[in-house]
Amino acid sequence: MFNFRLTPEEEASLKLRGLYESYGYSFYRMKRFEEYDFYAGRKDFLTSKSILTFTDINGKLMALRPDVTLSVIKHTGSGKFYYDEKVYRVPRNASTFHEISQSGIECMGHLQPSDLREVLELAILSLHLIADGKRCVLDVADAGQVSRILQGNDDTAVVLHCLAGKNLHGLKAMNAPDELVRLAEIDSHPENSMPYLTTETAGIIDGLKKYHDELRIDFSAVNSLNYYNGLVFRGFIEGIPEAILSGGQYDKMMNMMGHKDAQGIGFAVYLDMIGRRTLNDD
Amino acid sequence: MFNFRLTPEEEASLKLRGLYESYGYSFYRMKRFEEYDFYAGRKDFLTSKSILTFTDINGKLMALRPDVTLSVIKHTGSGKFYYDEKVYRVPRNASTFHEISQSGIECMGHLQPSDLREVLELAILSLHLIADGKRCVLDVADAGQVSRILQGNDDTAVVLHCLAGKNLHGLKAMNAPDELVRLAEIDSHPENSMPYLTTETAGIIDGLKKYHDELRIDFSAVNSLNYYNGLVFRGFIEGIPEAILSGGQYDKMMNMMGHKDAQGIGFAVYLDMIGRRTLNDD
Amino acid sequence: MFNFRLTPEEEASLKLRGLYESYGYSFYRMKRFEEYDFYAGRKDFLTSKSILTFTDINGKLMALRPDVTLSVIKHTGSGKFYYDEKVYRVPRNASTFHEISQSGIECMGHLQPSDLREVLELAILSLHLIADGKRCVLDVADAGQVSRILQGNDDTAVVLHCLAGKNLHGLKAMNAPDELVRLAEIDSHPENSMPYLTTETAGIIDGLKKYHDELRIDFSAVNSLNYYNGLVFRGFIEGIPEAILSGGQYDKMMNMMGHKDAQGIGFAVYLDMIGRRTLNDD
Amino acid sequence: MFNFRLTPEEEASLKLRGLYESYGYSFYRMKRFEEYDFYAGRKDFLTSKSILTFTDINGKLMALRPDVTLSVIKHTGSGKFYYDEKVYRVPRNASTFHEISQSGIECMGHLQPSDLREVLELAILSLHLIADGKRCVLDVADAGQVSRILQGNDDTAVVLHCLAGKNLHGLKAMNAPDELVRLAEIDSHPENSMPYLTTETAGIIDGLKKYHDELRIDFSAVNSLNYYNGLVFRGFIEGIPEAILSGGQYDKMMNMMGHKDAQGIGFAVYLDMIGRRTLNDD
Amino acid sequence: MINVALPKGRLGEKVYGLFSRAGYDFPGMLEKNRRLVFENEALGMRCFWVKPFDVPVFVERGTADIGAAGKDILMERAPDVYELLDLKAGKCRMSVAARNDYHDDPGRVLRVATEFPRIAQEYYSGLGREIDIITLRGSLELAPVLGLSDVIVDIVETGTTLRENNLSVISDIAELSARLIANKSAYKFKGKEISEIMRRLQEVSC
Amino acid sequence: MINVALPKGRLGEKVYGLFSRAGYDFPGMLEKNRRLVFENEALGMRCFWVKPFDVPVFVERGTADIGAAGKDILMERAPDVYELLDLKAGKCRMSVAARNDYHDDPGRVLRVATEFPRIAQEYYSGLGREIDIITLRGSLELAPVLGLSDVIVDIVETGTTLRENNLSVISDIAELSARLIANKSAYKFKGKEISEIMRRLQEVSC
Amino acid sequence: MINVALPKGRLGEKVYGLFSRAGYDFPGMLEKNRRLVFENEALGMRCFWVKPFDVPVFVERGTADIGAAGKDILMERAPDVYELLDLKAGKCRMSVAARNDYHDDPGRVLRVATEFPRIAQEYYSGLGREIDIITLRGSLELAPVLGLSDVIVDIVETGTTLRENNLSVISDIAELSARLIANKSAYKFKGKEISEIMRRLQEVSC
Amino acid sequence: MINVALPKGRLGEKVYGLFSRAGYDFPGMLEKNRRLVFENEALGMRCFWVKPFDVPVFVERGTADIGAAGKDILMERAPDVYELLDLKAGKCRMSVAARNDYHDDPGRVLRVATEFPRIAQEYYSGLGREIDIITLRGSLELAPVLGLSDVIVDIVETGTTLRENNLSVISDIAELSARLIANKSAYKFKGKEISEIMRRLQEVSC
Repeated sequence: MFNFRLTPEEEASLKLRGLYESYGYSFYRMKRFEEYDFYAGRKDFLTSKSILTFTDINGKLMALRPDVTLSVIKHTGSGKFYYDEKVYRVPRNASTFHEISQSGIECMGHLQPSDLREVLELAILSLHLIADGKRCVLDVADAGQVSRILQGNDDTAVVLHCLAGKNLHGLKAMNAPDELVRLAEIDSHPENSMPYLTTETAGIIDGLKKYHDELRIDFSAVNSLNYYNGLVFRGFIEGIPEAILSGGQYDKMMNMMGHKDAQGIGFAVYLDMIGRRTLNDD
Repeated sequence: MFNFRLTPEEEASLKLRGLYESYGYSFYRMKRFEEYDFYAGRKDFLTSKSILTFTDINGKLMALRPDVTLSVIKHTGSGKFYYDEKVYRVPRNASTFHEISQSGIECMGHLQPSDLREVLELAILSLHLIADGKRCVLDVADAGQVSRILQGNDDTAVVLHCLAGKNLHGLKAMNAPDELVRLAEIDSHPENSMPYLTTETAGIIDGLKKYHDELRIDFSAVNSLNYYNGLVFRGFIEGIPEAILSGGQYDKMMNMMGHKDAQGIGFAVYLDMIGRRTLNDD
Repeated sequence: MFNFRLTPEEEASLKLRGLYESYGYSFYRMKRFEEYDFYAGRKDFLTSKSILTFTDINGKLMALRPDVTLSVIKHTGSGKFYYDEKVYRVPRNASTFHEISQSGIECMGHLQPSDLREVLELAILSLHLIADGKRCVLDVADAGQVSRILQGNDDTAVVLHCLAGKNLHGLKAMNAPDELVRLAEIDSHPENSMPYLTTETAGIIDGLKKYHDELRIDFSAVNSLNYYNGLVFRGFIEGIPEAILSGGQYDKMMNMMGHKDAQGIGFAVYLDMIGRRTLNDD
Repeated sequence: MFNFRLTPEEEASLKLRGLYESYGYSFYRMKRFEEYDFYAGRKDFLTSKSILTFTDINGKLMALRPDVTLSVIKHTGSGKFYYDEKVYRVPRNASTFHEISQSGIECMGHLQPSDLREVLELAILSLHLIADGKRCVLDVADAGQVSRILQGNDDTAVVLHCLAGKNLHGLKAMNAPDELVRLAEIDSHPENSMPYLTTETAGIIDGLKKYHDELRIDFSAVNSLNYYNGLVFRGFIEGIPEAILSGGQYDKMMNMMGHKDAQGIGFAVYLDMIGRRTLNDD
Repeated sequence: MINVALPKGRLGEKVYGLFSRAGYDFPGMLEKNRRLVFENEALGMRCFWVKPFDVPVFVERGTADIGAAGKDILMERAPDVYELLDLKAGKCRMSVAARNDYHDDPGRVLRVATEFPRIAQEYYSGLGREIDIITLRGSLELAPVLGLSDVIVDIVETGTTLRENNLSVISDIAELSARLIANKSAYKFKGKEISEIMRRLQEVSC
Repeated sequence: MINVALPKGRLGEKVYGLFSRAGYDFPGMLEKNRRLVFENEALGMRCFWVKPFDVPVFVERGTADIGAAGKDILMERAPDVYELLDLKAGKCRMSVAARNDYHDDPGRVLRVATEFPRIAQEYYSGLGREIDIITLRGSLELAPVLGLSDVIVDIVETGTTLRENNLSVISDIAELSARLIANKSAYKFKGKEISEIMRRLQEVSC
Repeated sequence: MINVALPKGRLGEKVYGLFSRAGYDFPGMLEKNRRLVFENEALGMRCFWVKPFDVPVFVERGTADIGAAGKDILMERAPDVYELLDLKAGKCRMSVAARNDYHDDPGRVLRVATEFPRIAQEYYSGLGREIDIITLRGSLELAPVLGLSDVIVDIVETGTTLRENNLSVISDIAELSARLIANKSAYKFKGKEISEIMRRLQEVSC
Repeated sequence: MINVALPKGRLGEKVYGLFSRAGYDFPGMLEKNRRLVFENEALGMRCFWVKPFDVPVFVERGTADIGAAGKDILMERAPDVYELLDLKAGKCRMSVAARNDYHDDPGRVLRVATEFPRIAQEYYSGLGREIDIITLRGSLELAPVLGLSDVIVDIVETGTTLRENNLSVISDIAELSARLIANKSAYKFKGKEISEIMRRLQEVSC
């Protein structure tokens, strides 16, 4: 159809759109900017704390979308959607805002285990599409287990920071619950870690057998507990220094935003990282 | 290649990219935002005066691109480029900033008449690509002639306003030069208007014979003289209430931005207008 | 001390500072700007919803103080303070931000009825200082009573809007509690309205006998119940179309900001209104 | 009149107002904020390049006054005015905007040498008022001389930077005109430096004999030549590490802002520095 | 001296009718003439006609102590005044209307024509719907008929005009009628007089 | 099919007079009725009344191909349209007026009441004067009379109303009259028809 | 190939000591020479010295797979890496110190000199105290001694330097020591090798 | 009392050499000890070592009246001080270097590693080139060698280190050496003493 070259990012994003449509996800395009206050109260749901704000000519303080998920929830609330947008963030170690291509999917409503499994599968297939030959890995964890262990714990923030950093000495130093330390120590291969998971989660993972070589049960994938419950996951590609895919189950956020007894799960793919290979092995 | 539906805007922009590449234009992508002051001093080069500003985390006052041409000039200065970007403007009659898909080309360097003809041709072909069966028209004028007539004139601003508005009574009321009034009155069909044009311009128009039914010599296309000299043009599609294409020759701007004795010409296509049909004829 | 003329606003603000110091209030000066988010979550505590925001050179989204009380609470938490600052607001019917001189006091800690009485007295004396011969009036109400009546009421917002507008037909139309309607109808002279007040409030009002001609018990002074409990009041001066003084008791806000079982009460004087006389009687 | 303590800054500003009024200067208060673009094109007239910008509710990009002089020129254009305002700047080595008390005077119109002398005298008297016993010094230079020497010089910017830094080795390294080097080397005591000055300037300095111990002829006081011609000066107080007073003659700026053949001179006092003593001598 | 602002037009004349029935007459008010202010020394009152949309401006700024305004205008302007009385005159509704054949597509930004942008904005924000507002001064029905907008937010009395142009009400936003409003400060210092006017108007209204 | 938007009211009726003298008649246009759109099959034209302030909106957005609007409204709205003809109807001026006894104090922010905020703002920016605008829909003369504003920026025809209220013109801003405007895109594709209309209107106007 | 970044200086040498005790030797590492990268083919490892503050940069960006950094620097830089092991080397504290004769005035903005602005800022924000930070690269003690700042936030080992300059610790912020960190992505694909290194270092550290 | 700030390290020692040759000795300055401030009563001078990057901070804020700093640091910090004298010590250049095999692609954003972000930014802005800066504290050569950056902006003395790592200078930015700087206010009130020091240093430097 097009007699010309696309940029790697563009090609990836178009391939992903094809993948998501083939799974019955429909295209979601953001129509307008959201007010800053819409994000202000939900900052720890965002991957980056810096939000590009501007005042519109009607005097409203607006934000240039740091994230798409929140808008999808606000404006739809149920269904299967995928998007392909520019978002605005300050990448780690950068000193200015960047315009970043991001694709992703959101699956909302009364979710069945099959829905969760499908989303995990799509996460892995997304990695395949862009890995372009390189190895890839999807870390999966269950935020729900962590919440249960930590409920009523005062140092939750610090504990989570250690957990995300695989900082066992830190956890022990602050006498974190043994049950949590065990999760932090898990051997990450699905087969070996199954026993530590809830039956639901185990069931879902079990249903993804053919991907087990690329799946890791790794609780360092758990960050905030304020919005995520259930599954959380991060995708990595060899040679790319950061996670290029990130997602999870955000039933709590669904409820906070007025979609009572509905669940939600989704993930984002950070297309700008495709270029970011490190040379340290040549 | 893609087993899914693109939005009309996306499809148009991809088609246009195909067209421009086939004419040897290479893709230009904006890498960063520009500082606001970069645009501040050149506001009358911009189609919309409102610029979306934000302060970056390094404290610099930045602008979300209201325009792409200025950046292409600044960062390249010569060559043939096309772009396909989102720009940020307050559309007429809107009360908020919108994110608008814009495609366009810039042709810079030591330009030959053939380059100018090519750009006009690409403007017409761009209209064909998106008109989707509807009739289209390209208004062309020569800003250089107007400058020559108006040099030293104190009311230039007002005169231009009348010219752009086909406001002959206004022009006469303020005793605008007869020569200008004549240009304002021109019968717009190329054949009949040739005699009023400079030989260079006439030559170029003559070279576009096969498009003469869609070409109009119409001096209401002239707006600012500060940056545009030579050719200026606007493209219209039946049923779309505003010009959907706008361009011109900006040698002066080239020089002001340090590219001495180089010329430049280009145009932008406002893809967001594709949706904006009026119903007044059904 | 000064051989020169001060502006009426300056003179008023200096006189007020003298008054407040003589009552043992100490001067509070704002040292820095607060982050916007500090105000964002507390907007209905502010008299104007528009906040002048800017991004600091460290990338933080800041606000130009729309209000001083919140900062006094945050940075002190107990004690008697008065201030004399410029605040930044969009006055009603204006289309731009204005820099407005505002004076005021805050009295925080374990408050006694005598403290509350003192603050009301200072409100009246402040009006005297700036009324410059004209008549003045202080409307007083008890937000606590209203909360008790409305607790669990779904239309609280609408009811309060009617209450603030003396909109009895509105209240009746929506079947507001009779007890509330009665408060809305109260004859405002202290003597006659005493019976409708709580004993505490009645006690305080009683202690201000010598000001009874200028005191009105008027429940239209109650606006938000989210932060104010107990006393709320508004001061008017003949010929000035809006309230020039506004205050109340904000124990809830004290608690929300971490000062458990402490109370707070204070008021602000809008000095810019001194100029705003209406001519309709000359 | 006031039975209470003022802050040192407040006291200084009120004293200065007394001084200026006694010399026939009238009070100027800024009524509104200026648009950012008003300052954007004149940044090198400002002592600090960072301007606090915000977008007003009418969509205009505004600035919180970084400077008062420009507004006085714009809104008056002739007469003797003094002001006492808060300005907004990022102090050197700070990482946020600060609200700074600034007083100053502007004397505009058809100026006589006596006017210039008076302004220099007021600068010295202002230093006395706030020095509070400490020694003070006023550096004076003639930007006009420097312009004449440097006209047509390509490295003006670099040369001025060296001049402001007393960087003689730099000046010599770049072969700056001997005449300029001589000015940079001048022995700063008025008596000895007279011969190097123009007769006008010499005359003015001569008229200030009684202050000669506090006057220095020092060409490092010259910074920008774009706006300042004629006299420029900086005031220092022992123990305060930076200049606390800064001023000069800005005829060029007057003309650029449309006040043809009018002159202007004035200075600003940075009251926030009063607190900034260094302890290195106790 | 009590200053009264009344809205020009049919609604205003109805309201003036109430005033005179209540004993507040202002000679010349109803005649065609160029006078602006009509004073009644005896009553110590002064009355003037202003455009319906301007009544809240005059009252809020204290140029008028009291005035009469339609609820629609009070909702749109949201002035900081007291709304003392429902004068019951000029009853109608604020509604959303569209072509009879109109079908909404939630995925698109809705084009809304109206004379009341604030009311429209608040109504649709409540529904979480994104809209583009086209502000017009009147003849709203033309907008959907000629395809300028998808829907209109406008005042509907009988609905005849809508019917005749194949438009119909999709939903109602509010009940409207004329209200007596007062400047807050004026109410403090001219309370007695204003209450008396209220009392008398109440008797005659309904 | 050419769509024509005419302004309701006296000016519009004058303009319609020109149209009919020029041979463009729309049966029923002048009757009191609820119809919105008046079509003349033979001419292939359609005509409708809209509020004067709305004409530019209909034309700029292409809902109307041409329309007639007062210069005051074109200055205030600054629509992106062609201004093809001065219809010479409804001549008057845009002026600044104040009480006869008014004395300006340049040190103060000037309070300006007007129905044309943009025109007022641009006029005073040109003078470098800071102002507060009070936007009203009409009865401007009341503003200075009752002390709501210092001056007004408004349309002045004979000036009688001003005189009778002890107001007088301080300065003039512009000459006004009705203009024929056209949508730019429509002009490209219906140019012949529009030019013919221009030609005929020109003959009858003046 | 595993890339290891070690911090130049005393701490780094201690850490390298652990590495070699654990069997990871890089010939030439401790010699004075201009080489930048020291490779051990046999081990399939490569090692290089970088400035302590830069270790997190090399590891986070994947230029190094693992590295050793002081906790102070990890707190200041907050890199997105795994903190795998406490190497126990270079134990000390992050503290606030001031002149012995210093008395705080809560009403003033506190002047804080430090090499760790982020740590200082977070500490004082927690206390709700407004501060001005003076960022220095070292010789912090001079700041309070010469009156450049009121207090300092700095690393304290024995405290002797403080004592000798009449300074004393006001409060402690954190316990510090060297940590083994790893790039998150590298850990996914070189997990086995990295775990082995961890295991061996654990045995020798402490 | 004149306060002098000298930069720790090789450059500082060279400069101190000049001071003592010029007759300004501070007993103990060169010994390894914990003292911070070295006073010479006789001279009425006080001297202290600070990190090279901190010298401008101490002088600009008046904690030191004068100091010695490399031109690189003065360019990076751009302090508001007097630069009185070129001490000629520690001559070298600020340069851009890259791998010998490096080829630039103007279409990409250039990754620049440096200890001098401001100098790098200004240099490339001058060229209109967009860059990403990676700020490091030292061992810059590692950046291009390990692919962390495309080029480095760094101080080059002999260039040997570069050569040995297959790096080479692409372009030079500036000539560097140590400079004597003074606080502007101090210069006003301690001018005589400072001039004398200048004079004597000038004799011995070069």
